[in-house]
Formats: sequence, C-alpha cells, structure tokens
Amino acid sequence: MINKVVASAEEACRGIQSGMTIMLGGFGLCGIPENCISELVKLKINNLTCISNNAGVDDFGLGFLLQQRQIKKMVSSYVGENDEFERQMLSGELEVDLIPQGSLAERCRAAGAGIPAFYTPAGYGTEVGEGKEVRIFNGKPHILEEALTADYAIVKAWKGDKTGNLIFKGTARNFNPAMAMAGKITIAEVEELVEPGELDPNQIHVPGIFIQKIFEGDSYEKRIEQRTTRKKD
Amino acid sequence: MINKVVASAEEACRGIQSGMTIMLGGFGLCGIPENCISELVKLKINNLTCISNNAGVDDFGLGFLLQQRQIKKMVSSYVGENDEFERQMLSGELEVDLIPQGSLAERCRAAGAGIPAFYTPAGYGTEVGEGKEVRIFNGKPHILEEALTADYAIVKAWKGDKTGNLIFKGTARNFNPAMAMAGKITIAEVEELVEPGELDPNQIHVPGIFIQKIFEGDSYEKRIEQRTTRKKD
Amino acid sequence: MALDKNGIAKRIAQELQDRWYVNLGIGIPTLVANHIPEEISVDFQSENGILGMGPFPFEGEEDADLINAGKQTITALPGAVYFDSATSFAMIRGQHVQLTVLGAMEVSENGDIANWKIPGKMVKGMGGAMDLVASADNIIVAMMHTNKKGESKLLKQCSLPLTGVGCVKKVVTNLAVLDVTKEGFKLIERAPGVSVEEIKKATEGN
Amino acid sequence: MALDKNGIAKRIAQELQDRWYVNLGIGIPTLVANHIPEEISVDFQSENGILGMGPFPFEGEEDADLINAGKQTITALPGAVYFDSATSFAMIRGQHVQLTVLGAMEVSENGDIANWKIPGKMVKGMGGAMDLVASADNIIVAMMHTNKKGESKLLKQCSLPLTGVGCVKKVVTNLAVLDVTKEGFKLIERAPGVSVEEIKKATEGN
Repeated sequence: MINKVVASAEEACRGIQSGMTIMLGGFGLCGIPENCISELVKLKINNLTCISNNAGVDDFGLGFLLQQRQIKKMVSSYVGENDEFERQMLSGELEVDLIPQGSLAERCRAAGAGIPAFYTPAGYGTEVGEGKEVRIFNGKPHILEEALTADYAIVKAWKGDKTGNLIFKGTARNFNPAMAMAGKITIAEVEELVEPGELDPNQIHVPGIFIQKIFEGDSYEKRIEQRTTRKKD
Repeated sequence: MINKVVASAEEACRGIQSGMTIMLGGFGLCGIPENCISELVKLKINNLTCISNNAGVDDFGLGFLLQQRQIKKMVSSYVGENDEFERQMLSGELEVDLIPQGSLAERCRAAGAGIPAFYTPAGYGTEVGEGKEVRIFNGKPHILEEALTADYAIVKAWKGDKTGNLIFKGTARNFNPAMAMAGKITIAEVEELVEPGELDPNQIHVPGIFIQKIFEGDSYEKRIEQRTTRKKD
Repeated sequence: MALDKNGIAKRIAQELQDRWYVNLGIGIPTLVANHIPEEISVDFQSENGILGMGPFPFEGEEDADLINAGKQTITALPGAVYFDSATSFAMIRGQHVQLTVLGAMEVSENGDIANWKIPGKMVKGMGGAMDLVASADNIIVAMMHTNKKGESKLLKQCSLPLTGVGCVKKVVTNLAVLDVTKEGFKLIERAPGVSVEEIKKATEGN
Repeated sequence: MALDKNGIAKRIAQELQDRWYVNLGIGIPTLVANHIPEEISVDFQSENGILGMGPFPFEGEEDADLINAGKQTITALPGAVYFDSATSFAMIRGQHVQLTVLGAMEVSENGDIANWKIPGKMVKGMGGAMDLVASADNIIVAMMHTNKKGESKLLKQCSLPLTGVGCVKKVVTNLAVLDVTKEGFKLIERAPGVSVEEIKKATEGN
C-alpha cells in the first residue's frame, strides 16, 4: 500500500502558494475542510482562486479567507450568505465566476476522469451559455462545458485510511468526491484516520488513488448554518 | 418510499420484446444477471441488440442467447471466449460493434447523466475514431463519443432494498452501476432483497431512483471463468 | 380570496403523481412536502445529495452532516440514500427526477424563467436552478402572481436575465393555475373567489 | 542469451518507482507483479474494478465475485478498494495510474501500437487497451522482439490496425530495452549475451 499520511494540516498545505487555484469541498458549511482552511489563513498567502460551491459565512468556512482578503476570485454556484463577500464583490475587489451547480460538479469530475469537455443543457440561452458552442442533440440545444482543474483540491471526509481511501457521512459528501478527482494534488482531511484494511473495500467512496496527502484533523466545529427543527408531539 | 418490487424474473422481463436494445451488466461471467438471462431464453424473443462488455461463454451467460440465435447485434469491448459467437460473427449472422471498454462505460454513464456527448482520447487515430469528430484539447487530439442508451438495462447486485437501492460485492460491480443509470427501464436482480432502511444510506452504490423493477433471483451459479489459485506453503 | 403561500403549496401537491421523484426548491416549494396526498408515494430529492428526505429533526437531534439544499437540518426516511453532487445532477440532468417545483421572479408566455439575477443588485448565484430547469420534463413554478409593486410576474417576455428557456410547463400563483402552451398562458383554474378579470389584469403575458 | 518471458517481466519491474499505481495487461505484463523490488510500494489496478490487487487465492478460497481483467480469480490486499467500470476508466483516462504495461503485436518507431486486430481473423476486441494507451503518460510494451515467423515486431510503421498513436515510450523484449524517441527506437540495454547486430537485424524500425 502506498502511504499518504502527513502529520498535520501544516504539512499537508506546504506547497500551496499565493496565486494558485484551490478547490475546496463542501456544500454550505457541511463537509468543508475546516483544518486546512485555518491553515491557509495562517499561511497568509493571497491572490487565490477558490473553486467551491459556496463561499462560507462571515465568520466560518471560506469567510475566514475573505476577511483576510486572501481570495482574488471565487468560482461558485451560490454565494448568498456572506456580507463581507457581498461588500468585496460589489466594490470590485473580488472577481466572481458563477457556474450552475450541476455543471460545476460535472466539470470537476470530468477533469479527474480525463474528459476535457462535454455537452450539457444547463445554461443554454442564458448568460452562462454566452460565447460557448451550442449543439443540438435529440432535438435539444446543449452547450459545451470544459473540465475544471486546480493546483490543489482540499476535501474533508468522515473516515480515511492511510492509503487515502475515503468514506463520507450523510450529505457531507457533496462536492468532495468530484473535487478529490480533479486536483493536480489532492489533500484529504478526515475525522478519523485508520489503518489500511480497516475500511470495507466495498464501501469506499473515494479510492485512495485520487489522494496525495491525508491527515486526521485536530478539531471539527461542524457548524450548522440553518438549524431547523420540529417539536415532539 | 416508492416500491419497485416484482415477484420474479418473469414479471420483471415482461415488456421486453424482439428487436429491442438491452444492456446487461457484468464483466466476463462476474456480476451478470443470470436469472433474467434465463428468462430471456424462455421468452424466445429475438433480433436483440445486446450491449454488454463481454458475450459470455458457450454454455453460460449471454452464450445461452447466442445458442438460440436470439441476438442480432452485440455491442461489446471484448468477445474472445465463445466459439458459437466466433462462428456467428465470421459467418456474418451476427453484427458486432466493438467499443473501447472505458468509452463503453462512460457512454452508459453519460446517457444516465443527461450528457449527450463527451470528448475522449481513447480510439483517436484508430478504426474506432473513423468518422468521428476530432478536437484538440490541451494539445492532445480527442474524439467525440455519444451517450449510449437502451430500451432495458438489466443489472445484478448483491443486496437491494424494495425501493431499488443496490449494493455490489467485490469486482461484480463493474458495468452494473453505469448501465443501471442508462436504461429507459432498468431491472435489478439481487441475491438478497431487504426492507427499506436495512441498508446503510451511506453505503449504497446505486440509488433506487435509477431502478424501475427489482426482484430476488431464485438461484445463482456464479460460475468462475478462470480459476487461478496458488498452493499453501 | 387569493391563496396564501401554504395554499399555493397545497394546490401544487395535487399535481404530484404516485411513484414520482420530486425536487422542491427553496421557499413556497418546500411547503409542498407538507401536503402530499396520503394515497400516493413520492420521494424527495435534494440536490446537495439525498433521496428520501424526511421532515426537520426533533430539537436536539440535528446533525451537521445532514442538510438539504437550503442548508437546513433535515432527517432521512427509511430507504434514503446519500450521494455526491455529480451523481445528484446526473439524476437531474438524466431526467430521473419526474418533477421540479421552484420559485421565480418572472415567467414568460413561452415558458422562459428568470429567478437568479437582478442587474445592479447583489447576485447570489443560480445554485442548481439552471440545471434543474434545463433538464426536467416537468417544471411547476410556485410564486405570487405579482411583485411587491403590484407588477405582473407573468410576462410576454422576461425582463431579467434568464435561468432557462422555454422550460416552464405550469405556474401556480396566489390567483390562479396556468399552463404554458404554444399559445401562451392558459387559465386552468382560479383561486376561490378570484375573477377572470382580476387574473387577466394581473397577467401581462397572453 | 535472450530473456524468457519471466526475464522480460523482471526487467520491466526495475522500471517501477515507489508510490506508483500500475496497470498490468494480460500475458507477460501480469508476471511483472512477481518481481517488484522489496524497497518500493506500488499498487496494482485492474480495470474491471479493483485497486490493491493481491496474488491468486489459495485453493478452495476462490471468490467468483473477485476477479481481475483477465477473468482470473484474485485476492485483495489490505487497503484495497472496489469500484465500477466508469470510475475505473476515470482513473486511467485521468492519468491517475502512473504506468501501464501491456503486450503488443507491433510497435512502430514513432510509438504507434497495434495489439487488437488481425484483418481476416477472429477479432476479439480491444477491451480496455485503447483507453489505456491513449491515456497513460507512461507506457511500456512487453513482447518478444520477433513474431513466430521470425519477423520484426518493431517496425517503421505498423501494418496492423492501430490501438493507439504515438503513445509507447519504452519497449522491453527478449533481446533488448529500447526507448521510443523522436529519432525512433533508441537501444538502451541489451539482454545478456545479445549483440547489437542481433538486435539491429531483428528490428525493422530505426
């Protein structure tokens, strides 16, 4: 087995530099790589292009990087929960590239799967389709979308083994598997790191071949963005 | 939960008619839908186009359908283990469309995922690429491949629940998940059928939304094609 | 009397058919789940990665790893399944989801929809809406018939940047149920006590 | 003395580097797994859906649900993982597999490879070979230097239908190790006791 273990977020993030493009898994605050985000803040690198479905909230997730003005450009599908983001976007400090959520996921998977481009109906006839090739398949117009890669992809899993095999819990899976495939270098942080063989080989969501570095995160706050409940009768 | 259970292979295959295109999961004899194949023989339908990575052996798997001359055309990546296949192919009775294995899998997934076409490097400069659009991405030529669908897809899983969620074992997974997505109607036969909720929702390989009919197979021979072993020291 | 938001949701729930997989957008569409007729089975998909979504959890039982596309804590029903975003949109784009219900700022008489961007204002993004409307065979828009200024949201042509082209099949508002046909909006049903004239007046498109 | 099949496999094993994922084709390439230097870690991928492939099972422990791409019963090592065919070729096409070793009928001096079809004979199919050769950055061909008639398999131009274009980087035969360069085949190493003349005579291409 090829051992991918590094000691810490610090060691995992060594090599990430200002100006790089970084993918970060998660949907809202669910399944985000909390420990690596903290490390990126500490590194004080900037001019980053961040590809992530959302941009965190003001005081959690990618909001930490926005507060420190470390992000030059966000590539996301929805960015609505962050005042600092709004301020920087409206003032022109921050570039924003908005991509339909399904196209974002598929473009990441495509990059990881060696598919340089594919056709999708999403965005045809809208601003998203402007300047893109249109082709009719089965009587329906589609646009050509290209694969989306990154210098580093950073994902967060529930359990992982030392060779990089990952298992996710609940809807914290979201963008993590597709982004794990898409990074030139992919870092996985996990809640629990185990020995090879401890995970059932039938039940692994991301095979270790896609992962270059793995470590067990020190702490996870796992903040809830919208706490909705019902009362017991 | 939407209940997809049917009583038997007979009920599952009702609706499959002569002249239809059928996808069948499996790699070699591993993970093939044995019970439905037997049922197709019983139905005596013919002129079938079968999409399957392999064509079985003379006396097992798709070989049963070949013996009865029920197949008009095979769409496969490798068909080397079947004398009757060879005879029918060389005599011109059987049409054969050979597709690179990775393109076959991706074309099935694409059909299920609403991606009508994608670019791949596989087959460029070969007979497979003839007549197909060529485009350069990242300095490398790729060919355009279209999605591949079927009137029925028939897959075989290890466990399934009544709403169609499937779990596979070992390398018997192979083409089954991609084909499950690609069928206009998808039939799943399983070794063990359980109640909804008995399978861990984190560990399902094929979500039930892709499955229209599911049943527990009567019997599985699970024949081994190449029994290779080593001796204990 | 015009319907309230719950009334709109309840009316849409009548459109659901047995054995359908349904994706509900944020806002009024979310309320549809509360009004499913008992005699049918439907499953709810949320595009962040769950099929078989259940109600909100009981207080104290929230799980940060279990949310819907609105980032709300939810539960999973027996038979539920979790999956990644690429697989989720494979379901949507591949038309395995039979119905999408979502809100809109504007709908045009040819079925165009605008619901993601107001020029000059903060743009939050389209999320999964563009994939949903471009893919679904069956899209119902749930919205108020007019905006806060009293202007019609059912137009000859959308004035806002589009989310999708020619995709809306049905609109359910506080005033009426309308099909989108080749001849434009067709009145199918009035809300209780709402007159045809009121609906015509509130509808710019034909 | 020319190498036998095991000798070819053993020589190829020396090309493997620590931390590589490797796909071995059927035939001579399969034997490479028996000769991995102890000081390096490599993992074997089989395109039917396993990473971390182990040796053949002990007699009586065969599992019909656990085979390699040659349909042989195998075992899985600790840390192994199973996946479906689309994911398997995502690994291959996406260049996550560092080395592919496969056999060939012909290789040309510009790196073309033919290994799937002989016109007029039964065509068994390309299996995963076209995906493998079109995708891998690093392809080593393992084969005998000449065919059964004594004709060179290292040619100026392939005569058989191609599997891939300009993709082979290195050829290891019973006679020699050759790199495929812009100037054609470059002799890197002779098998023990094999002369440069013997190799030149058996090599049609430059």
